[in-house]
Amino acid sequence: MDTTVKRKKTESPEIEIGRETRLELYRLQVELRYCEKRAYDLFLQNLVKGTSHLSLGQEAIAAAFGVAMRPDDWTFCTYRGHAHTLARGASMAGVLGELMGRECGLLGGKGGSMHLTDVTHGAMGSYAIIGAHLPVAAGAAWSAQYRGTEQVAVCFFGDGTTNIGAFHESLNFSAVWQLPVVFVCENNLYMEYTPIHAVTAVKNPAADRASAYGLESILIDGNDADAVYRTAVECMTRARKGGGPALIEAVTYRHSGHSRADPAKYRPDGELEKWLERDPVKIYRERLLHLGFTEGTLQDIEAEVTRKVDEATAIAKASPTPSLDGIERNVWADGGAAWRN
Amino acid sequence: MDTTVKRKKTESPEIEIGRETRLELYRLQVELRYCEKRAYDLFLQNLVKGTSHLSLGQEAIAAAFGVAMRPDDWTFCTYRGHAHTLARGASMAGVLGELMGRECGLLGGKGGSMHLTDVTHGAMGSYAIIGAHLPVAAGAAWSAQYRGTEQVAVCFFGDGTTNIGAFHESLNFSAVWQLPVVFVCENNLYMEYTPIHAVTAVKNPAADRASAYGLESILIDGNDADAVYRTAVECMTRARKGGGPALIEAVTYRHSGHSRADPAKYRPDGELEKWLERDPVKIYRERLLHLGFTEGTLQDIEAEVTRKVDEATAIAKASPTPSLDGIERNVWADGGAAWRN
Amino acid sequence: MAELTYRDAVAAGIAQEMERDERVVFLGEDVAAAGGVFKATVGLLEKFGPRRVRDCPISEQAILGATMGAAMTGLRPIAEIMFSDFLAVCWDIVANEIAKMRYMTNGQIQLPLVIRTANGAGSRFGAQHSQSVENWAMAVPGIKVVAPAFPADVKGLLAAAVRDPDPVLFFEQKSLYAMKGEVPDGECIDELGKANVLRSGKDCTIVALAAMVHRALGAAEILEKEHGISCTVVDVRSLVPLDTRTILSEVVKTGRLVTVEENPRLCGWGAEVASIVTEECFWDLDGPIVRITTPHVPLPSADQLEDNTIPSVERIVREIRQKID
Amino acid sequence: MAELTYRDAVAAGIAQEMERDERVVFLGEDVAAAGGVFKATVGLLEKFGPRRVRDCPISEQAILGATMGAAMTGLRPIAEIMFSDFLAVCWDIVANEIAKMRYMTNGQIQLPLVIRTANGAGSRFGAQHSQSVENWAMAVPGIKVVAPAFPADVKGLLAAAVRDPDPVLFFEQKSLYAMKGEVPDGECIDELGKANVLRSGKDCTIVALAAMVHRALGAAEILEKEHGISCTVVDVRSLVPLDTRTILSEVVKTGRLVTVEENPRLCGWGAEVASIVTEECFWDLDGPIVRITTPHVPLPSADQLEDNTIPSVERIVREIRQKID
Ligand SMILES: Cc1ncc(C[n+]2csc(CCOP(=O)(O)OP(=O)(O)O)c2C)c(N)n1
Ligand SMILES: Cc1ncc(C[n+]2csc(CCOP(=O)(O)OP(=O)(O)O)c2C)c(N)n1
Ligand SMILES: [Mg+2]
Ligand SMILES: [Mg+2]
Repeated sequence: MDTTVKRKKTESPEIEIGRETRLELYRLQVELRYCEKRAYDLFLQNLVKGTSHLSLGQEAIAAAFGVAMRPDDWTFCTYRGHAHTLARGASMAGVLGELMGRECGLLGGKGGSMHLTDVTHGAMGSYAIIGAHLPVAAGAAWSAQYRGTEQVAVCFFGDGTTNIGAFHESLNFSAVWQLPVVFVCENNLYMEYTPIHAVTAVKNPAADRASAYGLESILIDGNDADAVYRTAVECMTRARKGGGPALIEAVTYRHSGHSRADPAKYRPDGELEKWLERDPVKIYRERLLHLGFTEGTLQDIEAEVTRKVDEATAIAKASPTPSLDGIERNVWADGGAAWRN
Repeated sequence: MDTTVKRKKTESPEIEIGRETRLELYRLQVELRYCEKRAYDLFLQNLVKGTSHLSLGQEAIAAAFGVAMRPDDWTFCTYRGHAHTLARGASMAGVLGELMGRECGLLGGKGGSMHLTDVTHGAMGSYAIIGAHLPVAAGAAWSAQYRGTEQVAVCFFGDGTTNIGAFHESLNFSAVWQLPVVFVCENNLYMEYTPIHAVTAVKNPAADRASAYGLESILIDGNDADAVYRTAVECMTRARKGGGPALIEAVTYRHSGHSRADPAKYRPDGELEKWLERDPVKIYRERLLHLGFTEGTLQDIEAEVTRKVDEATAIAKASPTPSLDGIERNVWADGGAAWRN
Repeated sequence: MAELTYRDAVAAGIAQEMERDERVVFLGEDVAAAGGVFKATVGLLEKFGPRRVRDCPISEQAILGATMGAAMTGLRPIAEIMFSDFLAVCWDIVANEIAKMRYMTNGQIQLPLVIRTANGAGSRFGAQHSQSVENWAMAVPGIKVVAPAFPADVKGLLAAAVRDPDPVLFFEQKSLYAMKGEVPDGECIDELGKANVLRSGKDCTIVALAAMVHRALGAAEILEKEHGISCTVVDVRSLVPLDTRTILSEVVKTGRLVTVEENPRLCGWGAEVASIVTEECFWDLDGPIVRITTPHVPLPSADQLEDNTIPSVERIVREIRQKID
Repeated sequence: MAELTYRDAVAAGIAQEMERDERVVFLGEDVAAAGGVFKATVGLLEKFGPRRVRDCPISEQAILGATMGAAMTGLRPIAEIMFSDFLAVCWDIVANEIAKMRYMTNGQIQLPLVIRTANGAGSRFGAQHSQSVENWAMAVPGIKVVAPAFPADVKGLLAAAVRDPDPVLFFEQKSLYAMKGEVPDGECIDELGKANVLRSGKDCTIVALAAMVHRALGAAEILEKEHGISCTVVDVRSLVPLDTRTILSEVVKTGRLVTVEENPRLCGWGAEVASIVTEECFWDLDGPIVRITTPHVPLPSADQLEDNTIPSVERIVREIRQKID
């Protein structure tokens, strides 16, 4: 796969990014980065249960959408969803607590890392079966369209997901119904361990397929938070106004393995190093300095995020394990699990 | 939907169609036409059980492939599969008998109209759940590729089928593995009762999606047996030589309703009439006369086919209903149905 | 009371709920302009318009996924899956997404939705269009499962399903669509999770579902009149929640249980009922539990084969005479 | 005899069959270059090359459809579905196509194929990666269903599955992959449809599957030593075909049956076994049948929650003490 990213024709340089927004983009990327790193440290301390899929290296996408979205918009993400959930404002202690199987977890320990959800912040679930959440996002968009609320559903997924049937059905369905949904393919070049080019008939798994749904082909640099932000604003604005869905391919790279269990030995020599140079947090920091923000401002942000992560960690660590009552709770809306009288 | 068919760029006018082949193309179209008409008469006599989906109006496609295929090639078709199965040489009494639920049926009455299969003639099944047979055809093609036999799998399906997930998965899979499979979308403008354009994001549901799998866009007149024949020969030849899959969209029209239960009232006034003028059998007959075949030759073919259909009908009518023993036979390869000892 | 067919009761139930609640929307393949391939939704498009009654592409995963997404954001959608066999193409959305969402999110997400589907045999459609798959759904925690046998139940249970805050899989029996029955006038609303005792006897309790209810009633009639065997007939109506109280108390009264299932034998709902009964009222049983089911085979299509595969009135009579006495 | 892990027994079984028969090919996601996400197929690519051991896109329908198409045209493919939960995304191919093809075509089409998949809980993966779905498969006529509990059974039953002319769904238990056990040297080939009696007792027959076999054995040990209750333990191994002969004869000997199932309660294989036992050896039963199952809930992910959801040794001991005596 050629990972050079052409500038897409609709990059909307006219979308101005103000200084406050730029700081917020940086702050959020740092927050996602530090929190994922903390999650990783907590594995090493054996405090995280089950699996975990980090977004290290991919933060620009979740952060840019987090900043661009309206509070009442909806996020749908995958098992690799810590960043997307946090980016909507979910409690960090809730996220870390859930990874650790604690009572304070967003899901009270019932969902785990792969199912982070915070409905009050519009994070409408993390879905662990490839492709399943694409039609669900379409359905949320349908409900916004039906009620005329101008909300947008944003749906994140990986390159590998473009080869499953639900991708195809959802894109066609959304296009035909002109739904306000933005599909964001984070192309990090790999499914679990298999390079995407080995299993995909086109070079760009999402962008090269947009035309099959009558959509514009959008291919952007997923490590450039500004590029993602501009594209997000443009696509969401159009969707809100009834212009229908968008499919964005944002090229990026994950710094760590697919999941906790993966040392990522399948990567060719030098690939990681090359991508570390294009680390989104690093790039953005340099850009801000270049734009005249001071080192001090950035360090303040970093220090504040560190504090936040430390605090969240402390809360999560102090939280007890969930009560066993939870096992038979919340299957049904009455709060219980009874299947009989 | 605009039903005018552009000539595709690869129509291969250089593929010569000999006079024998032309007669065979006509004979087969007539056979499929007369047999479907007979099936319809048998419904009216209440002799056909269950549902049936006729190919009246669509015969050119099945016939042209029937003539172009090698005897050891494989056909995979849908519930609308009488024509495709007959075109491979399956017994007509076996087909009509199966529709009538008789012992002489191709499946001994166990499958019915929607599941016609004749493995000895390469008719590898009719599949009644939309999309399911596309990956199965890919698998047969994989087996040909693996064994180096130069067999081709041909898979027929409708326009509506292009919107289901299995379509997408199968096309990508076949393209990546470069499998010798030819996917033939018979675009008859409708799913069951819903016009395809009402539910599809592109104008040509298959041809406009070929590029999503790195394939050439092939759009042909499905009512012109010669055009279909040439395309079939070209795509199959390429596939046999290791050139990978093809996706063909052949535009056509069904003269009757979707199934036996459907009076097809949803069609706009005049649409059927317009398409009856482009009836493939009529067109081809005129072309043959134009090419110097005599009226007598064609009448002989027609008379011979009538005899064949009558004979098959008589055999099927005379055949008894299947023995009830069949109910617990052939679940397993040992011939039985035992799930316990 | 009006006399309605089972199919018209479907349309009437949907219409009643759509009139009542603007959040109720309806989607499926060929359901709007054509009124459904079983003509069970005729007139809805005309009454409620294309914004609320929508035709879909052949994309069952998209249909049920969209249903789920709409339900979690404030609508109360009703989706049609044309034949229950096709649940297999969207089984992930049903079994892994819809059924598990509330639990996994510890109650954050609520899914008030209904999936209607045509279930069962009798139309000579063959193995891919005739299955009874209610046991697939019953095996998955988190989804309610309803299967009415009478037009009045169709309307009342459908309304109850739409108003229920949890996802409901609503199995309509293909072979019953043409059946007529009395349906109460005016608003009609039933309760999920209640079995009905349709006939009381003293020798044996027959528990049946959907089409099999009618065959059980037919058999009970013959057994009583011709063989002096008096049977209770229980119509389960709802598999989840399951009205074990009614079932157990009726079994205790007769001391014998026979289930009549249209599904192939293994892991049918009757197995579950049998296991509950032997676990909880073993000492009240006077003899073996008998399950009358379709043999464990895919369904054949020819008329005589199909008729001899699913349990018939004659077979129910015969098996009960042989085994209960 | 060599000591192998359960996961290595998978690779050994596949390798044995691939060496023997050129028609055997293997496909799945991340199975070749990476050796599988559970490392159960490490070394196969190196041994048999990319023509026979193939990585696939995330396209489960294509994978199983291709498996089916290859099987009907002369190959004997083995497919991997990474987690058994994902069978839901290709359930149509399994339940409607593969399982029904031979029957519908009256025997014209034969499908000698194996679908391997990682099943079950214990890894804190949550509700979408931890299910025990062998009952989904058991409910569908036309597919054989195997679930081994020991490394030797893995190798022998996998070989038997590959050689079987019918489609086999082969459930490997995630929580057992690291377990070690003796595996016979040389060609190893077992027989489908045979249960094993692992321990003989006189008070109660415990019937279990896969991971639950080990817990049943643990419980039987404690019951014997600490509570004087002597249990037979039967490892079912194969749900279809089901070795009812062994199960029934062991139940008759003790007069009591307990099933231990990792699946959620409703319509589990234990229900089927219970219904067979009450139908066929009712008069030999000395008391109620007891089913010990995961409660009918999706699985929670946190360690303590998960551990307290699936049946534990302690719970088996407790329930047997309470209910059998
Ligand atoms: C239907 C299904 N098949 C397979 C898997 C196992 N699986 C989990 S993540 C993954 C790779 C996904 O790749 P991609 O879509 O590129 O997302 P990424 O992990 O790179 O973010 C696979 C195959 C799954 N969860 N669901
Ligand atoms: C998964 C699935 N969904 C729905 C159906 C019901 N159905 C049968 S035929 C059909 C229309 C198919 O249209 P198309 O693919 O254009 O084929 P045509 O019938 O026009 O030949 C539908 C929706 C089905 N058989 N399978
Ligand atoms: Mg990826
Ligand atoms: Mg069509």
